[in-house]
Amino acid sequence: MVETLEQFLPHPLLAIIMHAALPMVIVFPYVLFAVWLERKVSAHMQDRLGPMRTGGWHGWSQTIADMIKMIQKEDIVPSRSDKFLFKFAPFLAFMGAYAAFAVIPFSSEYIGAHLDVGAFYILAVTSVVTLSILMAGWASNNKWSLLGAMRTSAQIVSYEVPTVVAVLSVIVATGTLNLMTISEMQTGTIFNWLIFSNPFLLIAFVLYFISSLAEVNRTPFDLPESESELVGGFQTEYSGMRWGMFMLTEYADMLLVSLLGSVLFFGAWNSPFGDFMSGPVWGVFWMVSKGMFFIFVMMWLRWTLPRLRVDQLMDVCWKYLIPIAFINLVLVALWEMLF
Amino acid sequence: MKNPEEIYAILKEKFGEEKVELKEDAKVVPWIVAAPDSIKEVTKFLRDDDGLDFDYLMCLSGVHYPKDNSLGVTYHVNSTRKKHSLTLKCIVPEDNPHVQSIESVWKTANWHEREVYDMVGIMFDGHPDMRRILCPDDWEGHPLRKDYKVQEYYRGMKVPY
Amino acid sequence: MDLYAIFFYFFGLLTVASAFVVVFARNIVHSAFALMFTFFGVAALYVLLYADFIAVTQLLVYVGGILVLIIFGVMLTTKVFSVEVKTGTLNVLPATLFTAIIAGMLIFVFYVTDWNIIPDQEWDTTVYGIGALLVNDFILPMQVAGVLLLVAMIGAVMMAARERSKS
Amino acid sequence: MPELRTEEMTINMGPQHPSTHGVLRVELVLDGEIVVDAIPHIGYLHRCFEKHSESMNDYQQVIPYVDRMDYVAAMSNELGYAIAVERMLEIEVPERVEYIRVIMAELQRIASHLLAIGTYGLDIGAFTPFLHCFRDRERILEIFESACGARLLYNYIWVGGLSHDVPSNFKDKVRDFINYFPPKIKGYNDLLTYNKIFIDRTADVGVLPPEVALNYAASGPVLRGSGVDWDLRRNDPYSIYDRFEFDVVVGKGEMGTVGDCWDRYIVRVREMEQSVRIIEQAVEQMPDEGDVKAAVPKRIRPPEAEIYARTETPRGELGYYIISDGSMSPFRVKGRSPCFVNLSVLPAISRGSMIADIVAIIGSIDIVLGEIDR
Repeated sequence: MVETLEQFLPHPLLAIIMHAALPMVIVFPYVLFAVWLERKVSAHMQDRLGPMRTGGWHGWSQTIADMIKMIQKEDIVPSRSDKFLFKFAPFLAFMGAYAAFAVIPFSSEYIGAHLDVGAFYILAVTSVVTLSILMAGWASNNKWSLLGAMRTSAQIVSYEVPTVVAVLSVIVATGTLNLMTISEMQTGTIFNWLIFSNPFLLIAFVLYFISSLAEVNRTPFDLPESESELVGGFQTEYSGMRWGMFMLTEYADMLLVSLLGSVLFFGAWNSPFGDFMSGPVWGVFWMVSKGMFFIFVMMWLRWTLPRLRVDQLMDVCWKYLIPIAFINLVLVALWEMLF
Repeated sequence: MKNPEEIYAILKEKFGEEKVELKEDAKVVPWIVAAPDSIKEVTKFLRDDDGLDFDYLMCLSGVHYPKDNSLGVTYHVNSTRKKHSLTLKCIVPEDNPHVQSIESVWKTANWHEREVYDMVGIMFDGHPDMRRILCPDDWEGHPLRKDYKVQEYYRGMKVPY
Repeated sequence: MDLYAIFFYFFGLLTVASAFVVVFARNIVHSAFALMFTFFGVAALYVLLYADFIAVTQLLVYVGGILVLIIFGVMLTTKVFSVEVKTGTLNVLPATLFTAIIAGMLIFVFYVTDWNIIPDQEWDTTVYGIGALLVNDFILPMQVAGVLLLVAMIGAVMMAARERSKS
Repeated sequence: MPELRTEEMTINMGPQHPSTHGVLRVELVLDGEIVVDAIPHIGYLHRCFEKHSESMNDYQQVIPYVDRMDYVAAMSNELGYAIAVERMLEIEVPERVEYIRVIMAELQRIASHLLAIGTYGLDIGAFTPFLHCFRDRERILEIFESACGARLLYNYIWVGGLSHDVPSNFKDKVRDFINYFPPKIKGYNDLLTYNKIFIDRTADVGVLPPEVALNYAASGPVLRGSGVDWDLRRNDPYSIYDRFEFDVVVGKGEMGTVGDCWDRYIVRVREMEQSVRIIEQAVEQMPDEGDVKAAVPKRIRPPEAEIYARTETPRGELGYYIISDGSMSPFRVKGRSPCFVNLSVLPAISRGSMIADIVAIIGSIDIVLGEIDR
C-alpha cells in the first residue's frame, strides 16, 4: 500500500507518514463514537437516557462538544509536580497505544507494517503505556496518583503473563507470529475461524478476554483509576486535553485488544458468510464491527460488576488465570499434534 | 427492669450518700447526681453489676448552668438486656471543670467527651486523646457556654459574618 | 541521503543523547525515564539491521520488564513522595579511569576490526531461524536459562512470603 | 537475610474524596496498601445546630434545623424532635397524625436505605445499582413532595401534629409504591447483593463483634449487623410502633463473619422489606378523617424539665436531650446523632485492612456528615 501512495506523493517519506497515519482515521472517530456509546449503554442499563440534546438525534455530537470543551480548557500543571514528565506522560501513553496499531490488519489490503513478529510486537509495545502511567503518577506528586500508578504497573505486569500465554496458544496453533498470515489462514466460512477450530482455543479466548480487560484497566479490574478509592488514580491531577489524551489511550487500548482478539480468534477481516460481503472494504467493516462487539461486552461488564480489591486481583491472576493458561497451552499443542 | 429509685438504693449502699444523690423532684424522670471524682467507679459498677447491667451509654452531654456558675455532664445509660435506663449527672464548678473520664468503661464516651470538652470546656481526666473534635484545634472559647462570645478574627478571617 | 540514513542518524542520536541524560540527570527518576528512550533507540537500530525479533525482544524485556522494575525500585527505595529525588556524583576518579579503559578498548576494537560492507539484499525474517536454532542446536542452554529463571522466581517468592508471615 | 526496611506512609483521605460521603477526613497510616491506623477528623460541616437551637424563640423553630442534621432522612429527625417536645409537654397527638408520621418515617427509612445501598455499590465500584436506587427513591420523594412541597428538607412533622394534612390521594400513592417496590428489592439482590465480587469485597471485611458494637454504643443497622437484636421501634416503642407486626433484622454472618460489611449491608436491604410491611399495615389502619394538629398552644412553653427521647432513624438511635428552663426558647438541645457514634467505631474495625476496605467500611457504616458535625 505504501507503493500506491508513493505514486501520488512527491516524497517517499510523506507516503510513509500517510501510511502510518491511516489507523488514526479509524481510531479518532472510533473514540468519539465509543465514548458516546459508553454513555448510551450505561444510561440504558441504568434506566436513563444519557445525552439527548447535543446535535439532535440522541445527542450524537455530545463527545465532539466535550472534546472541543476539553481542548479549550485551561492547562493546569500542579506547581510542585515534575513539569516535564507531567506534560509528556499523556503523549507517551497515546504513542504506546497507537504504535501497536501498526501491525493490526484492518483489511486484506491494509496493514501498517507487515511484520513477521506482529503479535509479539503488540505485546512489547503496549508496555510503554505502563511506563507512561508510572510517569504520570509519579510526576503528579500526589500520593493517590502514585498509589494508582503503582497499582497499574503491578496489575499490567502481572496480567501480561496470562495474556501472552493465551496469545501463545494461538501462535502454537497457527505456527506464525504474523497477524496478516493468521488472518489469511481463517479465510472461508465461519468454521475456519480459530475459535471453532480447536476447543482449547475457546478457553484461550476466555483467558485472553479476561486478562485483556485487566490490561486495559476496565471494570472489574479498574483499580488504577478506581474513582471511589483512589479519587482518580494516576490521572487525579490531570485536566483538559492532557486528561483527554489518557481517555483517548484508554479507548484506543480497548479497541486494540478487541481487534487483536478478533484477529486471533474471530477471523479478523473475514466475513462470517464466506464470500458474501467480503473484500478489502468489507474487511474494514467486519474488523471494526467485531472489535465494537467486544467493546460493547466490555461496557456491559463495566456497568454490571463491582470492582475487585487489589489482593483479589492478584489472586485471580496468579492463582487461577496463569495456571489455567499454561495447562491450556499444553492442551492446545497436544490437540494440534493429534488432529 | 429497675426504676431510678431502686438503682439509687443499690448505689447508695455501695458508694455512700456523699458520692451519689437522687433528685426526685425532677420532672419527667428523676436523676442521680454523682461526684465528679468517682464517676468512673460508679459507671464501672453500673456496667459490671449483674443486677444493673448497663451496657449501653446512649448519650453524654455537657450543659452550662450559668445560674449556679457550674457546668454539668449528663450521662444517659441504658441496659439492652435488663431494659432499664438511668440519667446520671456530674456537676462541677465553672472555674475548675474536671471530671473523670469514663472512656475506659464505655468506648463511645471517647468522642462524646471530646465534644463536651470542645463545646462546654469540661476537662476529662484520664481521657487518652483530649482534643477538640468539631471546632478547629486553635479555636478560642467553648461555644455552648451561655456567656460565649465569638472571637473577632480566626487566622485573619473575620468570624461574625 | 536516503531514508535509511535519516532514520539511522535519528535513532543513533536519540540513543546517545538519552544515554547522556541517563548519566548526567540529577534526578534519578529522570534517568530511569531517559533510559527508556535509549532502549527505544537501540530497538530501532536493531530494526534497521533487519533484526526484528531482537528488536521486539529488546522492547519487551528491557522496556516492559527491566525498566518497569528499575522505576519500581527507584520509587520504592527513596523518598517517593517528593519530586526531588537527587543523585550526587560519587567516586569520580575510579569512574573516569574505568570509563577511559572501556572507551579505549572499544576504540581499539573499532580500529582492529575488518569491516565488511555486505551488499544490499532482500532479507528474510529471522524468527524462523532463531526458533529452529533454539529448539535444535541450543536446546540445552535454553533449558538451563529457563531453570535458572525458575529458581530465581521461586527464590523471590520465598523472600516475599517470609516477609509476610513475620508480620 | 537482612531485614527489608519499610516506611509507613500517611495519607489524607478527604475532606474532598468521593467515598467519604461528605466532608469527612480520614488520616490513614499505611504500610503499602495495609492500613495501620485510620483516624477520622470531623467538624468540617459543623453548623452550630445546638447553639442555634438555644437562640430560637420557639420550640417549633428548631424543626428546620433538625431537618438539616441528617439531610437524607429529615422526616425521621423531625419525628424524634417532635416526640421529645411532646413528651415534655405531656400532650397526645391525634390518631391520624400518628399513622401519617409512621408512614412518613418508614418511607423515609426506605429512601434513606436506598441511598445507603446505592452509594455502597458505588463505593465498591458498581455504578448501576446506584441509579436504580435513585430511580426508586424518586418515587418516595414524589410522595413527600405531594404532602409537603419539599423533596429533601420537609419541615413537615411539627410539635403536636403536622404542618398540614396529606393530599386526598395519599393512600393510593403509598399503596402504589408498596406494590411497586418489593420486586425491585429482588432486582438489587440479583444485581449487587449476591454478586460474587461484591461478596468477596464485603464479607469478612471490617468485622465489628457484638460486644465491641455495644461498648461503642453503635446503633441501627451497624449494631444489628453485628447480630445484636436491638431496635428501638420494638424495644422502646414510641409513637404507635407497638401496633405493627414486623421483624427486627439482624446480621447472621451468612457470607462471612457476623458483623462484617456484608451483614450491615444486608440488614438495610431486609429492613426495607420490613418497612414495606409496616407501611402496608399502617395504610390499612389509618383513619381517613381527622385533625392533623393536637391542641397545642400557639407559643409552646414547656415546664422546667428535661428529657432524653430517642427514636430509631434509618441510621440508628437518634436521641434528643432537651432541657427547658420554663421559657419559650430551649435551654439546651443536644442531638445524639447515630452517625457520630457509629463513626467512632471506624479506627477499631479498620486496622489491618486495605485502602479499598476502608472505603467499604465507611460505606457500610452509612454516615451522613450533616448529622455527625451538626
